[in-house]
Amino acid sequence: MNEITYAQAIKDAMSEEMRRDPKVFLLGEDIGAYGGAFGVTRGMLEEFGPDRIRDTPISEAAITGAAVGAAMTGMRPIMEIMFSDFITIAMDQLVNQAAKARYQFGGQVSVPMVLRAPEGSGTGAAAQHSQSIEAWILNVPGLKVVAPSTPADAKGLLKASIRDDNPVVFLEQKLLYRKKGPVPDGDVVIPLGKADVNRPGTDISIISYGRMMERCLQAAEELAKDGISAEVMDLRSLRPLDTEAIVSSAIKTGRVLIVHEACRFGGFGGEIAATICDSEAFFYLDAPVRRLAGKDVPIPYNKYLEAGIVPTTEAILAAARDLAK
Amino acid sequence: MNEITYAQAIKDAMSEEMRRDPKVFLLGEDIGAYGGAFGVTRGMLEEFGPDRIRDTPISEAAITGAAVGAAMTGMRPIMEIMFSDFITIAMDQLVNQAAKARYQFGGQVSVPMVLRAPEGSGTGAAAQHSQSIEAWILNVPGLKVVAPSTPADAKGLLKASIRDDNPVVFLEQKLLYRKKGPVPDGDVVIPLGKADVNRPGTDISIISYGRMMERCLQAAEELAKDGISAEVMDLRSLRPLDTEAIVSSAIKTGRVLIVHEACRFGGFGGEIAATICDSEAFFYLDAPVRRLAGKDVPIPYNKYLEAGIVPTTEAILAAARDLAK
Amino acid sequence: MTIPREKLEDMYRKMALTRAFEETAMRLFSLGKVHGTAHFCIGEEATGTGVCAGIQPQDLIYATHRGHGQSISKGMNVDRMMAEFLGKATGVCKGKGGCMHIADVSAGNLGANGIVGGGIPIAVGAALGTVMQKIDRVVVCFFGDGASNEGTFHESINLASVWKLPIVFACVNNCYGMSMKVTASMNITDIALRASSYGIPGMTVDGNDVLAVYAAAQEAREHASRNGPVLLVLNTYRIMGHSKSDSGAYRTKEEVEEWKRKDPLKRFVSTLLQQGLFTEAEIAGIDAEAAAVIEHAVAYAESSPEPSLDTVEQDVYA
Amino acid sequence: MTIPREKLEDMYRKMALTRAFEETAMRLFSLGKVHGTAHFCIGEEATGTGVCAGIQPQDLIYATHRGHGQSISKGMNVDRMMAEFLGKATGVCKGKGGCMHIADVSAGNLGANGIVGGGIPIAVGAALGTVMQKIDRVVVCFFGDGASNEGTFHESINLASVWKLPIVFACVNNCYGMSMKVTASMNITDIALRASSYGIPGMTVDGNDVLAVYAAAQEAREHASRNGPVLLVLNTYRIMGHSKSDSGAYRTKEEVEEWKRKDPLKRFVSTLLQQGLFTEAEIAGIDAEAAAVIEHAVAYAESSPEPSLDTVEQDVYA
Ligand SMILES: Cc1ncc(C[n+]2csc(CCOP(=O)(O)OP(=O)(O)O)c2C)c(N)n1
Ligand SMILES: Cc1ncc(C[n+]2csc(CCOP(=O)(O)OP(=O)(O)O)c2C)c(N)n1
Ligand SMILES: [Mg+2]
Ligand SMILES: [Mg+2]
Repeated sequence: MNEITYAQAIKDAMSEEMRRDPKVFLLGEDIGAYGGAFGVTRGMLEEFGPDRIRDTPISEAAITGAAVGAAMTGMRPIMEIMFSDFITIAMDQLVNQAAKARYQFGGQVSVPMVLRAPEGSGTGAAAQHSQSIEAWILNVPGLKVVAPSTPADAKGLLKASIRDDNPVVFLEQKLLYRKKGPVPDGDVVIPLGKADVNRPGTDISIISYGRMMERCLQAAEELAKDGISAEVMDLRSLRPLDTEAIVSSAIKTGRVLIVHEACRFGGFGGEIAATICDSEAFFYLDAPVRRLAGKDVPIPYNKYLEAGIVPTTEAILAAARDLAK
Repeated sequence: MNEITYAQAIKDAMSEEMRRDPKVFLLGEDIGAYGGAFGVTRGMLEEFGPDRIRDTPISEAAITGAAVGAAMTGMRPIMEIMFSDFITIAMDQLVNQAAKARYQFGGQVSVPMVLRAPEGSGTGAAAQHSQSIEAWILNVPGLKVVAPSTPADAKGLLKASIRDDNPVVFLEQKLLYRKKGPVPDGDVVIPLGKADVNRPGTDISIISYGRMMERCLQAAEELAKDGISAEVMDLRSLRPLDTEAIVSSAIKTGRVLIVHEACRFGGFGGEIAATICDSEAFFYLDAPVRRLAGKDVPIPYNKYLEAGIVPTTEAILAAARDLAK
Repeated sequence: MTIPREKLEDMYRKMALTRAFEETAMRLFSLGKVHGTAHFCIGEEATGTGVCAGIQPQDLIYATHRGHGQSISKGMNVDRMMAEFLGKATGVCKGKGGCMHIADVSAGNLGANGIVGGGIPIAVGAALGTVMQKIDRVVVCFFGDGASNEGTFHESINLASVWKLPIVFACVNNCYGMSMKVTASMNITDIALRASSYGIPGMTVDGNDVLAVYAAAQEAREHASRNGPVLLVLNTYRIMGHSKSDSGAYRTKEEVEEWKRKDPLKRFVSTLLQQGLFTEAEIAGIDAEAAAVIEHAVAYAESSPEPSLDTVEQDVYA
Repeated sequence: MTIPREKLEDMYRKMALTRAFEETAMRLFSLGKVHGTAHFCIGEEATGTGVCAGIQPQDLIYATHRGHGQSISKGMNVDRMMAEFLGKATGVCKGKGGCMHIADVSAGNLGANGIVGGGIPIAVGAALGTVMQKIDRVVVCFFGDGASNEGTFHESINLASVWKLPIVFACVNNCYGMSMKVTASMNITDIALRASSYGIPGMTVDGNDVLAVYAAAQEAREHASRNGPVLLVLNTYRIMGHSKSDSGAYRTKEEVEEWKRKDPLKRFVSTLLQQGLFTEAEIAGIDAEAAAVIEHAVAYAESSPEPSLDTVEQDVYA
């Protein structure tokens, strides 16, 4: 067990998979000598060379399509989109091509590729570099979507994503890159589709993923001081979603608070809430299913405004207290 | 009051607005002599000429950006994307540019444009020409999204969209183009953000929009025979959403069935369900909030498969009966 | 040019088969047997056939929405192709793709695309995979004049050019992108000029002359396999409407008639006859054989079952 | 070339102001007063200044993420620009945009874009609006060498070319797209060659020579206003890192040093001195004035309030 950063865990996962399987390779903008905009791939060019660590021109649609085509013909590309906001430029290739190829060709091909992209605000990069875009691609059958919150999950889930025979969008959390956490040694693969109950509890379920997990856990810590036992669940993988874990937690506690950084309206919290309210758990609910999420605005530049639009630990705490009343 | 088709209603709205306001113009692929892939703009070139009915090369990103730029500098463009699936190609221009310009420039500009695009399956056009994509763009503050189900609504809502000072995505329903309905004479504008209770009822709320409305109304008719009084609500505008109408209907009936054609997982039904379950209506619910939606698969070509993945009248009926039990 | 007789015969057979396939498909449409739409390449057959004849069996193609000729020329089984057209369970895509998504991976056809320009980056990826796996193979990416105005055209060719990938970008310029004349959709008259943006060779050839296309494709393949991408522009004409819903308001009857006179099948036949390589009877024999093959395909497709609704959730994920 | 003295002075003033703005901005960064990142155009000042000097006051520009020089040269108020940089309520975008989204519509600057290539189609739209509203105006769209590999570059120039819109596509080729050398991102050495894909003129000019840029911009504007789009390529070099997070591992110090010697300000100054148009004292005076203006801007920005959280939900919708 080593304490490493989230960025290092991602790099380790890729490097180990590349050593294991010659079909795995990387492509993206400035991932070589530059090491990626967030330094995740630093050093990989030196180890694997320019044939397998492929810097590309600034052409997101072509990069994504190139990954699709390479994947369809025997390779296992890992591509990087520098900021998840730019997935919009590659959206046709991701949504209409990668996600559809297998089905529309009657199972003749598979598309084993990973699209890595960092999301989230907090870096002062404003409206076009700070979004949390998961909801935009979660209504697309054929895609899988993962959003790890710890170095250990990042590593284990990325390994699973690379080995998966489907297109997986791997949403990294910008503000977590420099955070450290324990990561088990060896080849640990965490299957997609399994939520993680980070903290068991009985009075209220706090369901979240990504960067908000830390705040949810802090809030749970505080709640414990009030004698409120909060169960905190990290979804980790958004599609496939661990509905069983969600529903059984809701049944157990009867009170659910959903937290995410992405804007509230039309966000993925809706799917989680709807899943609960159309399940057996409905009959166990003691309170409305509450969503706490980013404000419905583009991300502003000013740091106070920027910080002011995402759920804070205090807001989570207040909502949980209110729910648990 | 005239009986006209949904396509005609859309054309009438555009033509009337173009006669009223010289700043309104159309751009898109094959909207001129061809009259649009679904014939909606047929005849408009003859009336308004090629300066205001602008055929474009096949370049969705440029078309959308051109609309954004023209809108930012004094025009009121209506652009057509031939199939809503192709919005993916223009996604950056729509989501990162049109939706963000006003906010990120501190209110210096507005972007009064309409992006029209038809959605839905049922035409045998398979996975890349049949999707219902609303959920992909509903988590984007700065955009408005409309999806009319009748000729009258299509006309009135399109007029409101054209006069709106924001980017509005106007999602037309392919299979409704040839359907006729009464449309009031004169300049009737239907404000965005108001749901329409097509059929009042007391036992169950059926909430839907777009092509599924017809089936919901048929099901309600059948339910009446069983003595079940269904309230059928057409959301019409998805963003802004008439949450007040949704919540009060749920309070009234205590049972809610949400129906849409788009795939279920991550679909807009989640937002509707979550809105209800995190509102006062929660306390009035007598049953789980149920979602009936498209199967989580790409749209298949074969007509039986294609028909088999969207909610049928029978399925709506069965779900409603089950809920009302 | 000394082309073996079998090669010539094979080329004509593919063109005849394409024509027969499409004429039959149109008949099935008018009989109400087809749900959906289709894009016919009548008048453009020399492009798919000439290109596929000029490449090697191990090469891959990416086809377009107007891809019947490309698919057939690459050696696709027409029974399973017709079955797909009718949406049957025995279709090459199990009835899920339809004619806009015909693919036959076993025959090296990686699939038609419903998104104009959507296949171009994917073809580049296949060429990249080719190089990385050190396979002796070239990828041919078909697309239209209209598609050459999509951003993917630009990004993809640029990417392929900096990586010197073994790929031929085969632009079928049939004078129209749906209703927009190519001269209205761009400000240049020779699409091959666009090659100069990427420092790669551009070639333009008469796309109604199958022998010229064949020769150009051979040359382009040769270049691609050694030195990287080529843009090969095939000038031809779309005789039928864009798809089933086209009233033709955007062009004159005279223009269509003029091009009908340039029919690539007739032209090839007259060359073959003139050069004394084939007799009229032999040509008629090939035509009859094509008709029979397509008749068989229709019988196969019509007698095939509809896919079961149980299969609808299959193949979403691998 | 007989350029009025005031024009020359104005050009040098803009360049000096840009340099002073950026050097100050870097200092503010190192003092920890800036949240976010920034992209500096040191070494490229002649491009923004030369182009903006060559167009008319009513013309519009679309700037890039590396747009300080473009904005200042178009006549932006530096107080409000600095305030935006510091995210203050008095910033030109009320603190919501930051330096990647500087815009000043009143000065004809329709905004910088954080999406590489994202502004190009929008500029085309503004040019379309210009024509449809019969305004005597030209639009200048700035973008980089890297951006010229985005699909939007291709689609936008093509669209502008078929509509013959009054637009100048000004490509600032600073030799790099982040870490990728322009010679690695494309297979050609002169980006202006790409104009030939659209049947429009391409011009290449030494982007470190402000007078050459100015002359080329005048010519390009003239052409654009009468005959439609021009692609104007300005060859220069990025002296600083790509953004605040650049370690420079992808290029040599020698290369940077070589280009430092070609500093466009020094070069312009030596021309002005050589030709006896200005004295050293006069130049020093302009430099001092620029420093004072920027000092004032910093004071203005620093003394301005942070935006209130109450404003965060304003201006999402009109
Ligand atoms: C991205 C996209 N835009 C528009 C369409 C609608 N469409 C289908 S084919 C076509 C014309 C394509 O022209 P071209 O590339 O020249 O091919 P052709 O049809 O002439 O064979 C259009 C506009 C589409 N399928 N995809
Ligand atoms: C669509 C998109 N891709 C990538 C980036 C990240 N990025 C920001 S600037 C830049 C380099 C742009 O190069 P160029 O166009 O030459 O402009 P320069 O930075 O050299 O001024 C990159 C890759 C981005 N902002 N947007
Ligand atoms: Mg064409
Ligand atoms: Mg550059």
